[in-house]
Amino acid sequence: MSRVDGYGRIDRSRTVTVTVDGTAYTGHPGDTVASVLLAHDARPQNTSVKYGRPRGIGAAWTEDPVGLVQVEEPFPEPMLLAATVEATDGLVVRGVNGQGRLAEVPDTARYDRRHTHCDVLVVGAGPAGLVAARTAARAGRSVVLVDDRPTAGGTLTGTETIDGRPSLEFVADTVAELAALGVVHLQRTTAFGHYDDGFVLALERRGDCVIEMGPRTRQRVHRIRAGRVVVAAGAIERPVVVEDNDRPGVMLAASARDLLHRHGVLAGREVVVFTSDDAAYAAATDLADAGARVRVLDARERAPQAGRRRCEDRGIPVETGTLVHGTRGEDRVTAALVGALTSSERREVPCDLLLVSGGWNPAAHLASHVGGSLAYDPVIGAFRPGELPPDVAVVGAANGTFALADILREAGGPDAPVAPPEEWPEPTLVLWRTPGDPTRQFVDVARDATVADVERAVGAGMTHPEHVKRYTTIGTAHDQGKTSGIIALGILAELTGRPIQEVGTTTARPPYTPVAFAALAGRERGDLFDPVRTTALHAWHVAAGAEFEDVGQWQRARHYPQAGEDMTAAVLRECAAVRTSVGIMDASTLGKIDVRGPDAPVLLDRLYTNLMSSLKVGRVRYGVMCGNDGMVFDDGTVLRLAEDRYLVTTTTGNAAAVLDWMEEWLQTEWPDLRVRLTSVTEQWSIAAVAGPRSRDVIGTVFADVDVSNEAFGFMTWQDTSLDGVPVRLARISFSGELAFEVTVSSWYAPALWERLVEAGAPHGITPYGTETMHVLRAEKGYPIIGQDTDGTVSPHDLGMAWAVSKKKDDFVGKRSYARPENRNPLRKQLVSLLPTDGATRLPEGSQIVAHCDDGRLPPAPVPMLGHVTSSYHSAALARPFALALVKGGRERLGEVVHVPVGDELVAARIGESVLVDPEGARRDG
Amino acid sequence: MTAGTTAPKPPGADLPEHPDHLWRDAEPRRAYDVVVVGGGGHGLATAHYLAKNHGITNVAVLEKGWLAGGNMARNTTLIRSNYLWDESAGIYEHALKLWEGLEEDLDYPILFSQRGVLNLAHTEQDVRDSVRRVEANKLNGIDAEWLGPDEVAKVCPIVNVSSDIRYPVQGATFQPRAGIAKHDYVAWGFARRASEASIDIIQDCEVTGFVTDADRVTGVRTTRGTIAAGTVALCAAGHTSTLLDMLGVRAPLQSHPLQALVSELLEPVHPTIVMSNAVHVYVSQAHKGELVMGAGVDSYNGYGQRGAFHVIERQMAAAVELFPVFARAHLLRSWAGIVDVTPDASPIVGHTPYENVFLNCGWGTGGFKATPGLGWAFADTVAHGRPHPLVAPFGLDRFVTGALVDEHGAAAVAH
Amino acid sequence: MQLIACPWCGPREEIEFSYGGQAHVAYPEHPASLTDEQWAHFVFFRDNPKGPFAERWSHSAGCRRWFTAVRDTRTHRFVSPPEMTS
Amino acid sequence: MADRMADRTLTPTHPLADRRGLLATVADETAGAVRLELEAPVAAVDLRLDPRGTGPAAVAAAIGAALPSAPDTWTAHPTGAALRLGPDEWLLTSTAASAEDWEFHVDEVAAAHGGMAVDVSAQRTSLRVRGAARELLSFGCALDLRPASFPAGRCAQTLLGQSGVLLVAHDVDDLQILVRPSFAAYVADLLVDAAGELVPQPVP
Repeated sequence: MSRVDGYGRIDRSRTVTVTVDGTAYTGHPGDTVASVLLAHDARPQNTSVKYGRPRGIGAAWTEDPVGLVQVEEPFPEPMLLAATVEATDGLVVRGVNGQGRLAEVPDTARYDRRHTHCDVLVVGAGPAGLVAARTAARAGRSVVLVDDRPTAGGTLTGTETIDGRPSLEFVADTVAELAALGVVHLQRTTAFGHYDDGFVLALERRGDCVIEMGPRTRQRVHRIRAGRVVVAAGAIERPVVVEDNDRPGVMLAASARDLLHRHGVLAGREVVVFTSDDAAYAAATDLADAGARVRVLDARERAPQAGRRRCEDRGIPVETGTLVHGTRGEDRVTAALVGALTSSERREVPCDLLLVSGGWNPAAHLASHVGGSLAYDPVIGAFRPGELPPDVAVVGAANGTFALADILREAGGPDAPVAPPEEWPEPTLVLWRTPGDPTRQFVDVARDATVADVERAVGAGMTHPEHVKRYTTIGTAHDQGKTSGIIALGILAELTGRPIQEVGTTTARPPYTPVAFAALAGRERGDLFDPVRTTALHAWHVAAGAEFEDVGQWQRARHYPQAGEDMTAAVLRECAAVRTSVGIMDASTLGKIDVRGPDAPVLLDRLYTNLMSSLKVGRVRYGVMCGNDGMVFDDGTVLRLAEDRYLVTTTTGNAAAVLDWMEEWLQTEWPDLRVRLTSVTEQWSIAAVAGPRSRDVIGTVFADVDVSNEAFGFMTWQDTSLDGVPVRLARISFSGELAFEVTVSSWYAPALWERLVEAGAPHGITPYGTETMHVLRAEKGYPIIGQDTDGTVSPHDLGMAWAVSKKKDDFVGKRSYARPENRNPLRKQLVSLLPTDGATRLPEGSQIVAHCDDGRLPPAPVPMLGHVTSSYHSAALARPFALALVKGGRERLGEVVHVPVGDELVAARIGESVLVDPEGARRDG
Repeated sequence: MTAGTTAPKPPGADLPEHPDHLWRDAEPRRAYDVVVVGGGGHGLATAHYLAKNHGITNVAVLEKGWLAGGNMARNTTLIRSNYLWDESAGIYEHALKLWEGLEEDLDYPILFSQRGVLNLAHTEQDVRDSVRRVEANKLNGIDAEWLGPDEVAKVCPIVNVSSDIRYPVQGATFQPRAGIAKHDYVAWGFARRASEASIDIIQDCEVTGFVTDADRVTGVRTTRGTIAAGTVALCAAGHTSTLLDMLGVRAPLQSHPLQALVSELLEPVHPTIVMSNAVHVYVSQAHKGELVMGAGVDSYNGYGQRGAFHVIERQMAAAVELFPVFARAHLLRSWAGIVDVTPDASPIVGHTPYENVFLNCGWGTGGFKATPGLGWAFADTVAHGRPHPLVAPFGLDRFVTGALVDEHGAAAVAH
Repeated sequence: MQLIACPWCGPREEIEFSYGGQAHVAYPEHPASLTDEQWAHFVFFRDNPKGPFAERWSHSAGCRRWFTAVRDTRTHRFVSPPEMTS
Repeated sequence: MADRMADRTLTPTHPLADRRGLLATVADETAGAVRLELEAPVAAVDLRLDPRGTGPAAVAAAIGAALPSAPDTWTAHPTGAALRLGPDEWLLTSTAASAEDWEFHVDEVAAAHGGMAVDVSAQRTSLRVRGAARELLSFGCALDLRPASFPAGRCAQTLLGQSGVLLVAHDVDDLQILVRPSFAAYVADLLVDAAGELVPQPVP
């Protein structure tokens, strides 16, 4: 056991058991998997990704390049760091060999996001962040403070003094003050991405430890919009690359200190501290105080006076001008290979822990995400923030300010607490590696990438860091090069003989640390992935046993199968009912736009291909809308309600797009037009009552309306009321049959629908769905926009030249019809296809080829004539039929073409697109 | 170096070693027969085929930053040829055939892996469009099948084909020959071949203007001096408009951010490529084990190589919806490229008003997969001074005549 | 994800807006009198600058008003306050 | 049969009738932290008027209260509320008039001043969130809902999850959500789901 009494912020009164690689270990609340393992002198059974070498724990937090574990229980989660996984009872993890494993079952845990707004967001609750938050909160700002560790204080260990008190007392007092000031303070919350305008994403780990979460979410993404973002994320210690530095037992110096003070764990008994920086002296003395035998090897010619003195007080030998060249050992370090700076001699210094420290890299990633520049500072051997976007600040170690007294001052200004100044600090010696065999000097331990790999990259002709990164994979692992990135640049600079500032850098990208997909999905799963839109009549359809189809976000009743019916049977039955008696369909999803104002006719004349100004009040006209390119964009009926008022209907899928399109023209192109548009899609529900008996049904329900053909002609509308509720009736048919559309406020739609169904009962009124509607309209050759068109089809191609006004000087799209391609006789045109066998239903989407004498396809590429856009069994025709877009189709009427269906070539005859009642006799009943 | 144990081979052990020499970082000379502007995949492939197929080697490839550091370094490496229209199928299938022999041609392990692509259909209209595309592909000699949900699950067992998701999978088109390749290696392979052919690859050389003489361009002004050019081949993707502005030429291009992301390394779970337009996500698992994903373009023009996070959040929601096992995979890194999109979602290749300047742009999200095919055809175009038949349908004049190749109508398949 | 200052509603999340591309492209007065090329330029060709770009936006999830604004396409930042179009 | 029908009246159906019970559970589940209630349908018109003309004053006179002039604000009038939706657009509700009378009445006034009113009574339905309303909405709405930023008297058309909504601030702990009926079930389900976060947790 390497647990040390008197150290650590763990709860020793309770124990937890975690299982790592099949062995159960006891730890305490407050431990991580890494600290539990180190407390038992153990490590995860990791192997490296390329060479399969053993890997241990390399650091105490997210910068660890090696200590990866796979969580198996309570739920599999891949590639987490032992140093960041909190030890909870029953946790089962194992070491990984470079790849994680996903669960085979869905994750039932809940995730969410929450929006937060504040004046100031402070990232990091170390000394800099706490003081920055305190200063802002005292000034009356609304403050959010996030920090990724379980407790505030950052790297403070308790040995420091702030405002004359032990540092952790200062931390506790400050946390209490922040709470009193109303600061939203979130620990275990990692700010992982920073976007424009103060937008920061932070992942809160709320309950990895709690097995029974109830309805609460396991992780939450806070979407924080801050007036000002203060990055106080600290710094990441930089190692020095030596031979075999990937061996378990090599660790960052500050991490060993962190493990001691946070978890009461001594990571080694025989410790060599190899440093080129002052901070590691504190690690040396703290570990010695806790019982380790420590030796300090300082690469610099001079050791810091205070540090040396404190070492001497404890009997810690300090050798200056001395380098560690490598490590010895099998599965873990047993000795460091040591030599003087000026000598080639090597000696082995036995140890079970080699601590390395080559200085500190500011963790300014969040400033970089949003475009902040970085500038290399040769004094600290690292990049520090340069030019920052407005309302972004970086303070403390993240800004390259490493001395506690300076950090506090920088973060707090005149209000700052004080700490004793550093005594005689020695400048950092910037040292990327020591002399040694480059094939065994690991630059990125996570990727098994060595100095030799960098050498090969340079030898291959690469000079840019991005190339070297991609050639060697340095910096691409789970840690995204938190410790290796700068060293790779330093070594690249060395190898190419350039100063590091000329080498350039790679770019920090979100996220700062990995984030689970599910956390980013948040609540948008299952039914909440995307809204299910339903009409006012939905409950009726459900009760009637409807099958639904997704049309955009809408769910529309597709058909209403009766017992034993498949869709084909149900649709044949529904079609027959409409053609022979009466059916009823919910058409409420049609888009509806109230177009009002003196210039309403002008607007519609410009946007529809046909004339709408000539439409008389009380009448209805079918209209086609095209884009500037002249291709059909939408269609629908237009009711003229008054001289200055129309009701425009659109297709279901295009309702929003058409309104947007009309608003765009109106607001940006013709703002002088006195017209206003109002969406009334959901204001009005529509029941389509269709079939020869529809007149009876409507006449029964609306007894005071004269529904005769003479009084109520085709393509006219009338207002009436039912029990005092206004109702609009319109004779509009999408089936060719006598039909009425009944429009009522959606409040009353279910009640009115029931009345219609009741009144239709004597005629066997049959509810029908979208599939039947599609068949009926196809029998009449009416196209469905988006099914029989694909954005490349003009009204002329659809055989709707009649809907394209020749009287108007212009309308949107008109000019495009004069383009050469629009006059191409081989444009595809909408026609019908009747399979000559009278039996085959051609699959929709099938391609059409020219007649082949031998009944076989020629070798590819086979010229295609067009494709089948719609295809159905027809009850009325007692055979299958199809609509198709065929090159020069209207010139080919009567021709037989072929359609590959599976391995067969099915012959089909081209015909007019209208197959049922071409003379239009049925529409008047 | 040996493994400490006899455990199974680590996942990174079999990745190929790179050659010891890739390319020569050249100093610009004063004049070249052909100056290729843009050292991405298309520029390098064009250079390679100029040398290989046409013996033209007095060529410079000018790159404003680091070689292949634009969209080539940022794309999600999907390769497929199952496009709807004959014109698109022609160029992409030609590319796919070249991909199938590219490792040999380049003598470089580009990790081309033909693992197939599923394009999922979630609505009735998706199904129609899918069948239409499959049937067209077949007649064009492109491998394509329509699969029902059960067959989808056989090809990719982790796809949720149950009917209780918001937009149930109704089926998918499947192109078995589709695949992925390692984007950097592809670029480096072309660069290496071009460099071997003594073509000059010039990095950190940004074009700042053109020297013109009536309807000819005689030279290219760069941050490293003016370079005389017999012919200029523009392969600058998202930056094309900037170059055309210098020439006073207009093209219907808009540059948008397009984001992509990767997970950490994972044990193999995803054997193929899955794309879904309806829920906006596409995923493959790369050789080392990371999930590589992308979504739709950000809506507005942007050269910032940054996109909005809500696009990624939405994509993650779609991914977890379609692949429940991805729930605890982790987003490791996200980034953005700049894609140049055209009104009909098809590229623009061919003549410009300058007789010796040829244009290649507007590939949107399709650039990577076309790389060898475009390079092959564009080199031929440059060498002969007229559009190769495979790229002829993609001339700038189609926007005037109306003969568009509209790939976002029925096919509506991005990437 | 940016905040976009709707001239009516004030700053809102980018996701509430739809993009309308280049501003100030007027519908031709007499389309019929244009050549095919001129018409094609109106229909399909838009500027694509790397730098300040005057463009149109609609606050589609809010007040539904269209407005124009100048944004720098390199930084994605708005460089002039948005203005209502009508 | 026709006679039998004439005896009846058409009964309106609330778009969230089938969610009523579910919404009611939230108050219990959250120990009263938040309450979700359906509101009775009211008459509503979309009023379009030139804000600089004489119309606003005329409408104000007719409804008995001034129209709100600041963007994204609302005011009460004797029988309902007036919400400013856009530069020339208001939503005017009334609990007293029928939908068609309200349209007729407001339109008549507006038309005389070049404006218009369109019946949109059934175009939206209303949910009331009381208690920790702002906290609940923060799970799906990116708008700054802090009381200082969104005080009583403010309204906003924005997004809640994937749905467009019109939010109305009545008080610090009292918000109203107007939503299209077709999206209402989604919004209700989203809020109920998020309300799980306000369920008191046992102290471990």
